[in-house]
Amino acid sequence: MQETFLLPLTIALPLLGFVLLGLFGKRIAEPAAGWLASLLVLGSFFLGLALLLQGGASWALPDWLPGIPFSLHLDNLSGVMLMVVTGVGFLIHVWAIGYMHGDPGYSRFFSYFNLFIAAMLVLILGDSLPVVFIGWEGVGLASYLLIGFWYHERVNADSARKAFIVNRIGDLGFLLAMGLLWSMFGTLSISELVEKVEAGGYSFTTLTLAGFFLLVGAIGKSAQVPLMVWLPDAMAGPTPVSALIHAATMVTAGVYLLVRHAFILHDDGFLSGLIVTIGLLTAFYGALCSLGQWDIKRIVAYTTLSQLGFMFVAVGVGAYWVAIFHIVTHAFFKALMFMTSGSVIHALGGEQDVRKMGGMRKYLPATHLHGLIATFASGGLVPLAGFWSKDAILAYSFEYGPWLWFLMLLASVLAALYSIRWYVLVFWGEYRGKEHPHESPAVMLWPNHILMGGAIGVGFMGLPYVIDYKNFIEPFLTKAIGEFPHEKLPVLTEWVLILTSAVVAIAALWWGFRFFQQKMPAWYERFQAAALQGFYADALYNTLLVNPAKGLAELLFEGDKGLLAGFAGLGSLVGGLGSLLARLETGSLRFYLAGLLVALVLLVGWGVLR
Amino acid sequence: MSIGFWEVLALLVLVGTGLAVVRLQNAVHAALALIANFLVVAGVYVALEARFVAMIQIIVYAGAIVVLFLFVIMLLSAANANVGQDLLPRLGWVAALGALGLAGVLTYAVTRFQPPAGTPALGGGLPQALGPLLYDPEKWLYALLVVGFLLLVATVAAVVLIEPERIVAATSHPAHPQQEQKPNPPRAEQKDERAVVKR
Amino acid sequence: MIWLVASALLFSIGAYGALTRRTAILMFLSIELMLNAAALSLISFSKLTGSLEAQVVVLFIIAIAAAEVAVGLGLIVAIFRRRETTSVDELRQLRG
Amino acid sequence: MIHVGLWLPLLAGLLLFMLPSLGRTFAIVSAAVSLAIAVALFAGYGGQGVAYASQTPFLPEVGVYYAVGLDGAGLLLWIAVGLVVLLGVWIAEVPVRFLALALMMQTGLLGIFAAQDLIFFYAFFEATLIPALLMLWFYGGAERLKAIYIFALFTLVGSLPMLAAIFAVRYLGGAESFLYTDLVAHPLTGQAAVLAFLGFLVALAVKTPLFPLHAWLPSFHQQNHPSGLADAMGTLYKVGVFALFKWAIPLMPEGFKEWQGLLLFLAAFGALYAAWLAFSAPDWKTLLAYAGVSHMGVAALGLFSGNMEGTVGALYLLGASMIYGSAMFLFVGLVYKRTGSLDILPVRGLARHTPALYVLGMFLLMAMIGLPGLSGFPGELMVLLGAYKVSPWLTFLAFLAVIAAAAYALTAFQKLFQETPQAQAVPDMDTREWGFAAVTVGVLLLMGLYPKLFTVYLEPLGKALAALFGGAS
Repeated sequence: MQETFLLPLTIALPLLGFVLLGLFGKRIAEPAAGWLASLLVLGSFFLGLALLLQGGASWALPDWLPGIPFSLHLDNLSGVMLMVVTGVGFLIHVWAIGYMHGDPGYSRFFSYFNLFIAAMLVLILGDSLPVVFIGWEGVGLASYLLIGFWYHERVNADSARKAFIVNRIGDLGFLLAMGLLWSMFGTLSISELVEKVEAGGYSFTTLTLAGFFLLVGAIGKSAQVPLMVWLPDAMAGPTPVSALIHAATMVTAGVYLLVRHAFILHDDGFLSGLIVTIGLLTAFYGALCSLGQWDIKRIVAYTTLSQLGFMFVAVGVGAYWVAIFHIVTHAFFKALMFMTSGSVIHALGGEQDVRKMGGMRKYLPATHLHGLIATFASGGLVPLAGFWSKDAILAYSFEYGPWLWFLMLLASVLAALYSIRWYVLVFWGEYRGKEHPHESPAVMLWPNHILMGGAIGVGFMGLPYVIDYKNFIEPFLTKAIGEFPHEKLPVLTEWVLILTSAVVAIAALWWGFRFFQQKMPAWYERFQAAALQGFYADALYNTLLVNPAKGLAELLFEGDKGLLAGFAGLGSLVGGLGSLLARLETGSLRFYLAGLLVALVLLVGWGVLR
Repeated sequence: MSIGFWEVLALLVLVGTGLAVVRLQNAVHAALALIANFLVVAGVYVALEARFVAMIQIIVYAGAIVVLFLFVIMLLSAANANVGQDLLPRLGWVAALGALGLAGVLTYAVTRFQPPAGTPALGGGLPQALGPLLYDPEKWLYALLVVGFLLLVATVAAVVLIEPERIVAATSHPAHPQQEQKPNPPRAEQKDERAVVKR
Repeated sequence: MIWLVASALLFSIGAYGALTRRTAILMFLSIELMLNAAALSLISFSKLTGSLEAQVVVLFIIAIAAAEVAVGLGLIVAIFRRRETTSVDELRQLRG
Repeated sequence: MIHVGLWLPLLAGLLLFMLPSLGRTFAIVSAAVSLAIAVALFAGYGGQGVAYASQTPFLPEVGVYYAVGLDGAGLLLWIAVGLVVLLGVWIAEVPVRFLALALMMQTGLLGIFAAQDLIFFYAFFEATLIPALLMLWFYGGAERLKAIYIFALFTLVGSLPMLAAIFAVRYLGGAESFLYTDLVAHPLTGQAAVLAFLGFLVALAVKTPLFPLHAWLPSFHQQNHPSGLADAMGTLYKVGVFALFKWAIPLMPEGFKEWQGLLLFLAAFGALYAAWLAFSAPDWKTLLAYAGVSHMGVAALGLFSGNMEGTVGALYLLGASMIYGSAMFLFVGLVYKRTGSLDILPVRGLARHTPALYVLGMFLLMAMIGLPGLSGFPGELMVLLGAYKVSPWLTFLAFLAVIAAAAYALTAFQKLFQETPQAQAVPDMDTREWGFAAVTVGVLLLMGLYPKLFTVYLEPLGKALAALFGGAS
């Protein structure tokens, strides 16, 4: 652990890209802008890697605000996240060089993209909570800008706005958490909070409340139930955005935040129950919705929702390293899934409706391979990355309670189904559209090749203990998160669980592969109709919250006019009295004199008779 | 002080001529009544050891001022008090009641006045007694000068008032354009203002 | 003491006149009556308290009355030349 | 130098008013010199207490001194005022006499922040009203007379109780003079303090503006010149928080304690209320007016918390919101120059033709809704930290405005810049506007990323205020 300015430099590199491309974007020709942005991210990656290999780093500007330093901190946890963000981020940048080809906002896109990376790094590296919050809202801003990248269409602009506003609900939770922690401990540095929480001497109920506020923040950012509505709409942005922000990195920030604050959560039955419930609901909601979508990106978006639910469950059951492990594997296979979708969209000239796809395995062989691997990883096929991380979650769930394990198993069946549905609809059957599909250029294929490698191999760093007694990632992360007592399952149980989930995943994939090639039965059509609407969550929120809020705004606006009228009425009371008195000004001299005389009599009389 | 025949007579004459001043319909008669009133007042002043003031009263008031009034009445042929229409006919009652009330109140006030015992002599109110007061810089000298200046200003003012056209014409200068040539302020703004006040 | 009462009565009569007279000149006459009443009261007090100062003040009153009459009558003449009337009831421009 | 800084704008303004042919350049030079003086004073500030203090007997018999001086808050606000006036005279396309009025108003504002004598404070406080009224009167919209009437009604009626309270503070408190140091040494106590504080409060709540005395603000902004210069100056005139901090609370701590609960509620409620109904605002100026009410509600919440964090946050937010609020009004003026209207609807889709203006607007908007990293955030955060200690629920209430702010700001922004592919062609920013944009964005970032620059000087002030109430921190 060393104090070094190289740490802020990792943030400064993409930030530099943002500034350069933002200011001089028009003068930088097309591929150059993309490569500049990508290389800066790669620079960040290597810089971060070097610092991580040296055992971490930190940097601080004391008293940035009174009592609050501007401190950055690179430990194993933030290091892993940094690797994911800059590594996967770099690949998506490169892919976007091809995908965004010819867009009039080319350099603007990469400028925003770099801004996102910078903000995400601030979020990850921040040690002081306000610094984390800078990144937290910074990624929200980047997300807003990128979802509304093609803002000329109203629906895109609306989606961007919705994402920002819903995220702000979560941000309020974050803010309140800061207020509470400050009033409890007088510090907002995570490293100091850890010590103070361990030292004790506070009310545990209050700490639960702080954890709850943090959870609200995480729910907003990670699109969990009940704040999940913004994520599907966020697909209005360009596909690289969906891959980078709304699958691989930003949406996992909520999970990261909770894991960072494991020291607050880990002893709390109420909070862990709540997190598990929310995660479960989200896992099922996302999975079921995904099964009814026709838009290729919305399908994947809902699968992301479902996977985020898995991560929440992992946090809830206390498997913090597993949550991060799942973030890593998920980053690979979900980015791959999105970019495969993007390649298909690219091949079909912007078509996003899966009903007008199909048969792509003949036209796009390389992309088909990517899609296949992504499907298997996401569906949990042995021994791809998704299987190992999901299996770890299942194992910890079993410890928490066999019922949870069962529910999670059910959710993973659904995960296998939606993955294979996506795959079948896009790549199998006959082509149902009229375009002439063409394979993507190398600049888009190579990132996918690498991601595919990751989706296959990255799971091996977190094998279950029965296979690899001392895997790599658990001790590595636990060093940063903190050791929490945890009993390992008996070897036999563990094996049974692994085999069960492996078999179930294979069975579900196979069944789904057959099922989605047939004509859909009627019950499925009905289910699909409801799922397409996200089970009417948007309509419900519009009726219950959005429209009443707008109505109240109008009411208040009119009421405020009334308030002004009330004050003006007070004023015109004086004015009325004035005009009453003005009528005494008849202009007749003798009338005035009469008044004078009467006043004189009264005054002198009062003076004399007093 | 005892109230003798002359005092009562003077009081009656004062009140009588006073009423004549305010009631007579011919303005010339009213002015003459005012002269009579002033002359009686001058007599009273003599009785009250204010002889110099009494002389001034006769010369300036009765002599000059009221004569000025008579001049104007004749100049404007305004001898008739009943001109135009009485727009406030019921004001007479208010005036009568007010005047009665005022008289009552004032009378009550002055009758309660307790003069200090052992009054020093006033020297008959002769100029010899008043002069030192008037011309003493510690007392009234500056006031006297100011009043003198005031009289001068009033004289000039009277002339200007009566002959405005000729004076303006005589002093007009190309550098100071006439008032009539100034453009009027825009009317619209004034209307706005009224609208606000009315509401 | 009786002269104080006389002054009070004269003052009230003058006030009555000022209200009931409708031509500016006669109104002015009434006001002169009131002014005189005030002077009378001052002289009376001068006698009662033995103060010469009051007599000085009366001299000033007379001087200022002269100035006032000069300006006042000038105004009346000026108004008459413009409006051909001395009735105060017809001068009502100053209403609110 | 402080005297030059204080009176130069007035002299320049008067000169310019009489000789309009001197032109805009003259106003810019004057504003630039004032800003330079403010910055120089800030750079030379030693740290603690009132610096550059000077005191000359004015009416020593009654204890009135011409006393000026600047502490950390005063310096921050001097810089804010200097900057905004410079930006305003730089960018606003208005008659030259309008600029002159703005310069005159600057002296009044600087005087409010520099005065160390209560009578002089009051004089500056009221004199500033004159140019503000004149700007509205000469250059306002069609219904300006009504707006003037309301503005004058609120401000003048509000000021009378304060005048009475000023004398109460001096004579009942037993101070020898109206000097700040003297008055603070003799704080008012008991029932008198409660009433006198109310007197101050009425006047200062109007200028904060604090709910429900904010009602004059929307019509004031709606009717002012569309260039936004008068609105920017009006934004600077929101000195209520400063005056409460500088005068009302230290002079009558007991009185403040008595009202604290109600004030906290009003501030928090006002913050949410204004942000919420801003969503229904039909035009930009109304929207910004309510946004300003909301921000000042947050700032007031921090101040009324009566602790170090809240006070620092309130002052910082005050300075920051003066800059971004004013810049926002000037920005809207630029939009008006292009579209000829300030109505939010119909959709205009400007961004296609004015990408640079779009980016500038985005920066300002994000600063306005308190995005971390821009100037609105540090203040809001400190307010939150302070207020949460005092009242978590009211903090929650007030910070619901964070959500409402995103809703109203982004919605209006979307209608102005986004949607509508075939928008009417308008020119993008010219050189002059680029200058405006560069300075504004630079300051927003500086204040957002390096708040330490000012907070080190605000912290002792916050601690001193907290010490009045026995607060340890």
